Amino acid sequence: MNLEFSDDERAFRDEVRSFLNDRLPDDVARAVAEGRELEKEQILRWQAILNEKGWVATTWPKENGGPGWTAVERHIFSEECALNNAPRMPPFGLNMLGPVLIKFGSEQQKAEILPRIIDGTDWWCQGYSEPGAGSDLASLKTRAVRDGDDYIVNGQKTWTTLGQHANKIFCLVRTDNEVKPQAGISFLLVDLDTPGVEMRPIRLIDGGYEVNEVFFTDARVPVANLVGEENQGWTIAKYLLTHERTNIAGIGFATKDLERFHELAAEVTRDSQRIADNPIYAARAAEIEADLEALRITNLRMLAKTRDGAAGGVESSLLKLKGTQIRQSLQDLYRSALGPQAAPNADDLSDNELTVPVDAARAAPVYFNHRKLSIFGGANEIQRNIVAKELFRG
Amino acid sequence: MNLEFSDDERAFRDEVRSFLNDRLPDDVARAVAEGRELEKEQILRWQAILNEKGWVATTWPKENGGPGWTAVERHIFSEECALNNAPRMPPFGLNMLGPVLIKFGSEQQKAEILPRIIDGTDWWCQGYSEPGAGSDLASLKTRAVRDGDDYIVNGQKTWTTLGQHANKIFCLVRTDNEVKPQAGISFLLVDLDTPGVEMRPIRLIDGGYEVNEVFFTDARVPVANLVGEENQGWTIAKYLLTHERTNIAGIGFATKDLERFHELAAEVTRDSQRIADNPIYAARAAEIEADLEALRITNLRMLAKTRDGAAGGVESSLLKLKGTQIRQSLQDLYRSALGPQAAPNADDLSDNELTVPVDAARAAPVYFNHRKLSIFGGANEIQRNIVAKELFRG
Amino acid sequence: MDFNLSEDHQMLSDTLRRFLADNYEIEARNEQAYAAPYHSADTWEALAGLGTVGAFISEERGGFGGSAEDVAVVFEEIGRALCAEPMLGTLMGLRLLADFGCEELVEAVIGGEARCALAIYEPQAACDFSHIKAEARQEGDRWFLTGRKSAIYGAPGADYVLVAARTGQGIGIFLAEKPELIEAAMIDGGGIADLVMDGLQVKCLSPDATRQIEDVLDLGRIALCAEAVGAMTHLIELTVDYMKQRKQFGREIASFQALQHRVVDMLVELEQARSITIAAVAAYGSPDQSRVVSMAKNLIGRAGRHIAEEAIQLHGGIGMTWEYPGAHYAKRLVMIDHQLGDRTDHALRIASSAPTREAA
Amino acid sequence: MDFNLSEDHQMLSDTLRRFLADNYEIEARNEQAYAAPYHSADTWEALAGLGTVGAFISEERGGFGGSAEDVAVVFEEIGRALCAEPMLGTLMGLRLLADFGCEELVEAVIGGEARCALAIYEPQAACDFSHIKAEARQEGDRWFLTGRKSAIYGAPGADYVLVAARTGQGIGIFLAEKPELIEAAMIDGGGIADLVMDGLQVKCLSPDATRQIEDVLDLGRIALCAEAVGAMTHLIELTVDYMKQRKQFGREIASFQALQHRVVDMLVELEQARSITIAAVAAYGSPDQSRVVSMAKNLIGRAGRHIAEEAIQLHGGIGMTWEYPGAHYAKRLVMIDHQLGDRTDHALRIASSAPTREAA
Repeated sequence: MNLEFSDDERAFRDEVRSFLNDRLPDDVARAVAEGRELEKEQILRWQAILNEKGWVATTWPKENGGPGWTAVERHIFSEECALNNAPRMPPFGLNMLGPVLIKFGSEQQKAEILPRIIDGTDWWCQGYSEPGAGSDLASLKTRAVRDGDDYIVNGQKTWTTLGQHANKIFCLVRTDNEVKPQAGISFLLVDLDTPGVEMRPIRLIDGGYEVNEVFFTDARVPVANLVGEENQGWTIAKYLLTHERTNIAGIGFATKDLERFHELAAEVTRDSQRIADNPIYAARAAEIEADLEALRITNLRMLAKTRDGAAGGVESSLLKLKGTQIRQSLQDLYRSALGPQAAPNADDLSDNELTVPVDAARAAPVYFNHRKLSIFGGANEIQRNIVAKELFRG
Repeated sequence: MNLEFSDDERAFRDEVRSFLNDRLPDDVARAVAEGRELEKEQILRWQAILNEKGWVATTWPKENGGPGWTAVERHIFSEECALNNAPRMPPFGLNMLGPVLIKFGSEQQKAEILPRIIDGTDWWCQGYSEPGAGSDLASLKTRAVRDGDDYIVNGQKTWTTLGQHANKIFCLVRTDNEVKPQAGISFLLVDLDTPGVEMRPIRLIDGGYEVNEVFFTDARVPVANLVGEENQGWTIAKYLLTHERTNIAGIGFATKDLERFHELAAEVTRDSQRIADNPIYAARAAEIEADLEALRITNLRMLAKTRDGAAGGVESSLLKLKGTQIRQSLQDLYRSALGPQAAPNADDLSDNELTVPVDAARAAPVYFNHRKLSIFGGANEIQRNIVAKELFRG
Repeated sequence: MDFNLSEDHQMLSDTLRRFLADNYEIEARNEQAYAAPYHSADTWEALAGLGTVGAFISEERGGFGGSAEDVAVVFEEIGRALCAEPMLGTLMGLRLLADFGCEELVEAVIGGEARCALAIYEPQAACDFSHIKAEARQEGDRWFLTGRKSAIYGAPGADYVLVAARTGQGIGIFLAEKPELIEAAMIDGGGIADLVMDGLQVKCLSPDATRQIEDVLDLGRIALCAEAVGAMTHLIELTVDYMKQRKQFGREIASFQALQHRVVDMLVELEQARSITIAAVAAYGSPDQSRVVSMAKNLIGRAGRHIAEEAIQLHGGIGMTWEYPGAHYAKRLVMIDHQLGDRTDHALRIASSAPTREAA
Repeated sequence: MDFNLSEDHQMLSDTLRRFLADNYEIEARNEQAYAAPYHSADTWEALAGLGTVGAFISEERGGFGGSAEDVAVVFEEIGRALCAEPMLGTLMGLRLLADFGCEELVEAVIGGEARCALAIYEPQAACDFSHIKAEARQEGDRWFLTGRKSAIYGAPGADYVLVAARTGQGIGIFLAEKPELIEAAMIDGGGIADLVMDGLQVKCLSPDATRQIEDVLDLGRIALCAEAVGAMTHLIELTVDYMKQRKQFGREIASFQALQHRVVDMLVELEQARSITIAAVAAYGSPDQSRVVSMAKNLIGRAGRHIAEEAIQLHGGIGMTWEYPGAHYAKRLVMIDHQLGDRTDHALRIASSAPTREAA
């Protein structure tokens, strides 16, 4: 048994650290630290910097323009990014569509689309969920009816994250109503400027804007935009969902959040006592810290299994469950510890007017926003169903 | 809105208090305080004292030998008993069979059986659960087959509480296999010295002996021992289960447990700090105390509803759920607070050898024993099903 | 023992409920509650006209209520409708105005012509106001205050702010007319402000109001508990309705046992929250007041967060959206724990107070 | 990064698992574990013969192991089989005997010819041994101890008890041969004792063993964590098997979603428990040792209780019975939190220790 990274891996981590240290723009790191949505420009600026280094498409093989990293290297990279307040790159092109095209796309699709994902020319978004089909994806209703060399698409998608920045969307659409639900689904690429496609913002509980609805009304999409075969969409969708689960435990984010809590607790006093000196907060933080340390190891254990080819859906469900619980507990702790100072909306106030640092003052909206972690990306109840199915099998 | 008892009710409470103060034997109160099972002799001795006062069959009408109390008076009586370490009288004859006979029994059954319950001549026990039929009572398998003026009974009952002290058992038995499960059940009274009836002890997790298995092998029971009609058992069983739920919240027990915790916390030190001065234990106790204070009011609200004829199964399920959670939390707190001193089996040691009072030293077995609260008497999962059914009705 | 509302309270409750149901739309609420002045002057006037504010003050002091039960009846409806009007600050300020004989102001506030708010806490004083640092300095008849107050609920747009500050005699209460404030919306809607004072000239209502402040804070806590009970009741209704209607995998999600059991646990917490609020109302004015009020505020803090988080989770994505009313109820329930002392503050208050041995 | 056992460890683990599966019946265990001398001399001899005790000591000191991983491998199997043999006291006592050069005794203990136990704690000293009050007095070459020690695990029947007591130099370690003990079973089986000393004559192993005691307690905690992981693993297996087989309302209870989700949460806790134990093993000997060991003991305390309570509940009545093996596993899991500092003790230890900035 050996928990240490190899010498090569440690060298790699040092390289990532110094790269982030040298190149991550201050304004980007600050926005991440304060729990704000980034401007599109900030993300693209950072993507361009990563691209110079060849570090954009972290999950892709070398021949497709990726860095060809091992699972451990990818893990190290994403943890270091989180710890240094580097933004998580939007995964829709890089971790979802990219791997799908590499596996199922035509040569032409690969040649045309993959480079534009890497260099930021295209910003892809996701058209999976529908108002009536959340966790139950197979019940989706958006139809694509063949008409010559086109499909005519009608329906509605929702929870389209960062769709406001996108120019393209990949969708699951129903191309056959006669067969059982899973069998009649196809995977289709759509230009967002196609007539009949409309994107509307959904404002979230914290007032932020990160998801959208997308409406399709007789939108004409070339048949050439199909990925794989017609009605092969379910297979592709499942493949994609596996890839979505990279970095699902969110250890880096949680580590950073815990660090922020400790900084706050050392500084802020309530009723003349430092939060850090209140044994109740101290013990809660200590227990979350123990949970996080355990999850760090759980994650490495799963990573080792992946490396050895043995990890499956159950493992990523377990990581998602505990990872989201820990991150939500941390936000709850952070928000609670602030007491009355968490109440005012920090955006109404200048730095001068605030009595705590702005990232602390934004504790409550960030807490509310993080409630999404146990809902989006396969609700935690679905993850429990997945594990239970495996556990009680046979 | 008014939470106060009436003058009459307060006078009644004072009467109960002084009675308990004067008449409750020390050895009985001590055994209750230490969380031990009582000797049969102790229970009967206390029953005889209560009987002098006419306070044995607290739920029965005056004409049947009860005190004719209101729901509020019954509540006051049972709370005061708990607070003063008076034992809970075994409910099998008094709160289960008694009300059943009063409602469904023949005049002869009432005249013969009820007085013997009150004066302690008969000790009844319960034959409801079976190894394959716990929460799912309707699936019971014990058969009673008519043979002239007798039934021949075969089968097995389990979780028969205090059966070791009993001379009689009331049973649910299957008298018709042809109809749907609920319709073929009858309610039968059986002498435990009937040939073919055998009682075997079940030892519980804490080492204590309070429940039994009862085996029936071709036991002959007179048809005259049927209560109500043949195959009317399900109706009777449901009626009985409603009565079992008297005092289901266990407020008095919890209040007493909390008091004991505070005594312990004020006295015992760990690593040179009094438990009471450790904010983590203090806050945990405070939160349970708040829960208990709330439940005390919830219980009174339900009691007022009962008085007004409006309370139903949902209310008693809610009381059972929260009441058992609170009592279990208290036992957990008590056990945890003792630290290493909870580890030795107190029964192996003399008072001299113990470093804490014996009731404190027995914290761990009492904690384990109390795990039964959320299982016996309708598991908490069943209570949740009952409430959910009502909540999502229609 | 009687848990029914009196006829008068039932009428007050019905009137308010009907008014808010007919006139207080959640969309308009959200427009008003999150942008200055963080409430609607029209709604405020109408609520005052219904006697809502007067219910906070006894008849001999010019109101038509004044008991803790009056306060709880009003705030439960405020909570049920998620009303973001500045009720809490008004309640607490008004009670102190009445305590210190400001009859004209009391009349004006009850009538809705003037609004007041109360500045007790400071950035470093979160629940226990003995940590107040703001100081009052007397020069002849004139008083001047220095220090920073925060968590002044409902202050934006108020005509008067009552300010607590140290004097030689204890903690006094002072009246500031339309002081300059640092204003913001609360995360869950409604106005809040800080007040930075550097020799602000004020009127002295009392040089030692410690007892009255203690009392008004406890009453404010009872108000928050009642508000939470109203909000929880509605949020659970929304959740149950949604679960009956929403389908996944071809079934109503209401039919999934794992979800059902979680709703039952929410319901248990609601019943407990309602009960402890009743207990706090009953204890108000008794020697157990502060202890039972702390129990209530502690339990409400836990139950509110639990119900809010579960409600969002059981709704799934829709519960995360600004557009869905339940999301705002959830926010309010979580943020109530940040007002007038939270779960932890009150647990420690309970622990440090000995119970008064019941003799009722 | 490699989470597989080495070949040697795999062999040790397999050997122990096979031996206990074939020779250690739960019924016999319960007979032995709850009545004096609270274990079986035969089993002990056999376990020692398999090299189990020797695995606690390095080769240069006469054993054939000695790393934290050796200890964890042994204790995980002890936990899986719910073995009530006095392993913990032996581990801790033996390590100190080796630390202070008692070569003959070390050899005898490893060979199973002698048994030892360790007396650190006192009724008032539960986790932090700086609160020890027992005192050592020196008269010429002779040492005498006064005070009361408690929580001496595995002491009944032991040949030697190592006792911690204050000296002028710190906390020393002393050797008592077959002292008179106050013996009892533990609630969850196995022997425990108190030792009342009023001038007990002993041999001094070291007048200041503070560092060594600290270290051996951390190793004992790692052992308890590994034991808990073994016990949890088996208890969850029992629970899943029972749920597949038990029917209610005409269905396997394994098919009820509300119950399924609860088992999944138990499984998550098990994975976490396993991980934090791995972390503690890895941190042993590093500057982070005490901090990570406290994390492990804290998490195990929480997870153990959670899994134990849920296992009993999911079994229903049968889980409450002495006859059912799962009940004894549940007791062990709850009671492990009472040994060598509990969840709360260790949470506060974590909080009071600064993390060593990771540089691995």
